[in-house]
Amino acid sequence: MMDFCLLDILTALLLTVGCFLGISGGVGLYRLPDFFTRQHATGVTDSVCSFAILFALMLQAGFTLVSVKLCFVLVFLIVTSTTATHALAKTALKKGIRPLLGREDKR
Amino acid sequence: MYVASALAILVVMGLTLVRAILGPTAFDRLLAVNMFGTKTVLLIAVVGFMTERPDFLDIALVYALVNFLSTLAVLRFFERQISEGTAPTGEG
Amino acid sequence: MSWVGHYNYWVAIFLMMSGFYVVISRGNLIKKLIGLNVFSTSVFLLYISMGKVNGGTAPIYCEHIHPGQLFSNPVPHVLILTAIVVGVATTAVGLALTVRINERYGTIEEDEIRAKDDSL
Amino acid sequence: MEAAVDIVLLSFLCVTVIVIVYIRKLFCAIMLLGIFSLLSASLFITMDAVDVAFTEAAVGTGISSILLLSALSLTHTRERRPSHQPYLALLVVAVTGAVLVYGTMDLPPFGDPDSAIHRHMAVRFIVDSPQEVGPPNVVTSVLASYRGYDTLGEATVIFTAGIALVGLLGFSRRKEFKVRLGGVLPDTTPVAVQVLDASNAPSTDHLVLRIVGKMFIPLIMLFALYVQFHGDYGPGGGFQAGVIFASAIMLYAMIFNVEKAMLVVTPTALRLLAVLGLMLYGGVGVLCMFLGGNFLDYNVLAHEPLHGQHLGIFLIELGVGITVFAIMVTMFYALGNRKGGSA
Repeated sequence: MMDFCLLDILTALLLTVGCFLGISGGVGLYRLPDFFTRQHATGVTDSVCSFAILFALMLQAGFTLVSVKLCFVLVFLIVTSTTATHALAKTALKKGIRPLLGREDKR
Repeated sequence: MYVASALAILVVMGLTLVRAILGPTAFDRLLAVNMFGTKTVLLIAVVGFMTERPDFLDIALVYALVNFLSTLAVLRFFERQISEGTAPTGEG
Repeated sequence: MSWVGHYNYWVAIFLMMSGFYVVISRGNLIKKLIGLNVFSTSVFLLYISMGKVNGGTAPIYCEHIHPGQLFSNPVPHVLILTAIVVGVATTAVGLALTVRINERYGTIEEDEIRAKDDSL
Repeated sequence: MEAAVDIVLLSFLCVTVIVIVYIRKLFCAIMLLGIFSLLSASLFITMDAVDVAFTEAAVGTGISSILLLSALSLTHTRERRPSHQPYLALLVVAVTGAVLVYGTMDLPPFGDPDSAIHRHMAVRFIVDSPQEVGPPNVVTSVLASYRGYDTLGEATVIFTAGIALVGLLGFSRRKEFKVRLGGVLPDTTPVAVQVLDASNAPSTDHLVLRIVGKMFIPLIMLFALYVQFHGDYGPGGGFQAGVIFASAIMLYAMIFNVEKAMLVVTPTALRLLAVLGLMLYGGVGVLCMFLGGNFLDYNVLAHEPLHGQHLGIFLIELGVGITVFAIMVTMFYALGNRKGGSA
């Protein structure tokens, strides 16, 4: 009985962390000034937020097929989203978008 | 618990949607679409648990796949534009 | 209650009319195809909304379904499943036509194509 | 609580579609269409239509945005301002919409279990299909067995669309096309010919993409096979599996090159596969007739009716999967491999 409660508390904690990171990433995507900083914001949500939420669900599912599938989703998400971010930044640079530098650096 | 997370994910989706609509450059929009896809994957997983039928995670996997695929398609579109020399700036 | 009860249908109608508006008022052929896509998605939405049963679940049997569980209606799902694939096939044919028109006329704007047709 | 998620998603859909209507940059419209179909697929999930959501995710978001982008890169990326005011169109749309909204007043409210469409056919399908047909997924048994004729028709429509596309764009004669593009047509620019020669240039420097792609393409194919053969027990089936398998090939084509992908899966093989899939479907039907049943009556395929049903559904789902795969890749080749248009 005890460890059920512990699992539930852990799940709730991870979900809270995930949602908080997700919302902060969303606000960052909305508020930050240029493409590269926004990409930083999405990086936060894509990696840690997905990890926290999917891991919380995995805790609830236990050792079942559902957990295995969640694990697949997690691995796939983490690998592809980092790859997509990398390729996106590279193409953006190639296309002539430059990072917005701070005021001191502005010449 | 699941309902609260689902609503939080919906809030994030809303913010992302705003960026996709405003986004000054095409890359901002693409970034927003990419993040929207990731959030959809999470939403599906959470809704599956919320409705007590969590065995439909295949769909989430497909979403992750398709998200990657469409991002690549757009990148290919940009590279094609670069190699053709049209639209040198990323506006649009 | 009735407001919530018909919200789905109204949104479907709104989307349908938006798609219809794009198709009849815009001259750009690709934009027209986008409008057509919106229109068809709205039809899918309408059908699936009709098939939903309150308290129902997805029409797939598995071991932890207790007897007497309501299921949503599978018939609209079947209709729409095939309609989606057919819809993308239609879009592809439309795009192919657009590409050919662009190669021949050099434009995908409807009124310019018509002007070129008249000048021939 | 599902209702809250439902309503928020529907409102997002409305916002997205308004922007799609107003925006003039076609690229943005396509991006927003991607979001639109993601949203609608999430809605399908909250409304219990998991199979539909599966298809919409793979087809609506993936394939149709890829095809639209391919076509867009062959044409112009900006929409011109229309020359006339759209008041008449607005009027027509408003009147039609008002009539339709008036029509919804007579509809039963959303989710009403007593409404007419849940009363007759659906009850029979849900209650009797485990004994009559077998698969736990009722959607699969309706799709493949009860409505087998209909699905055969849909597969034929997709096949016809593929033929039409090849007839319009003809992907296999690239060399002749190049000559024609350079020489005969006067209104084409020479840039197009250069692009054709420099077609190896894009994506060669994305090393990370190549490695990740190499890692994932086999897994995606495996997943497609899982979806194909697990379709009786969970969401999935021939349509979805065909599209996912096709998207593995598309991933290969996008990371490496369309020409290289065409060496792996040749257009001739695709044409053969498309025909083969459809013939498998029709052949099962004819075989049923030879064994003494009706067309597509799988009960006669084995000694036990349920085994026969199982075998029949397996075969025709396979046929659908093969056809859909072949046609989707054909479409991608035809649109993605055409280089440049007139400017």
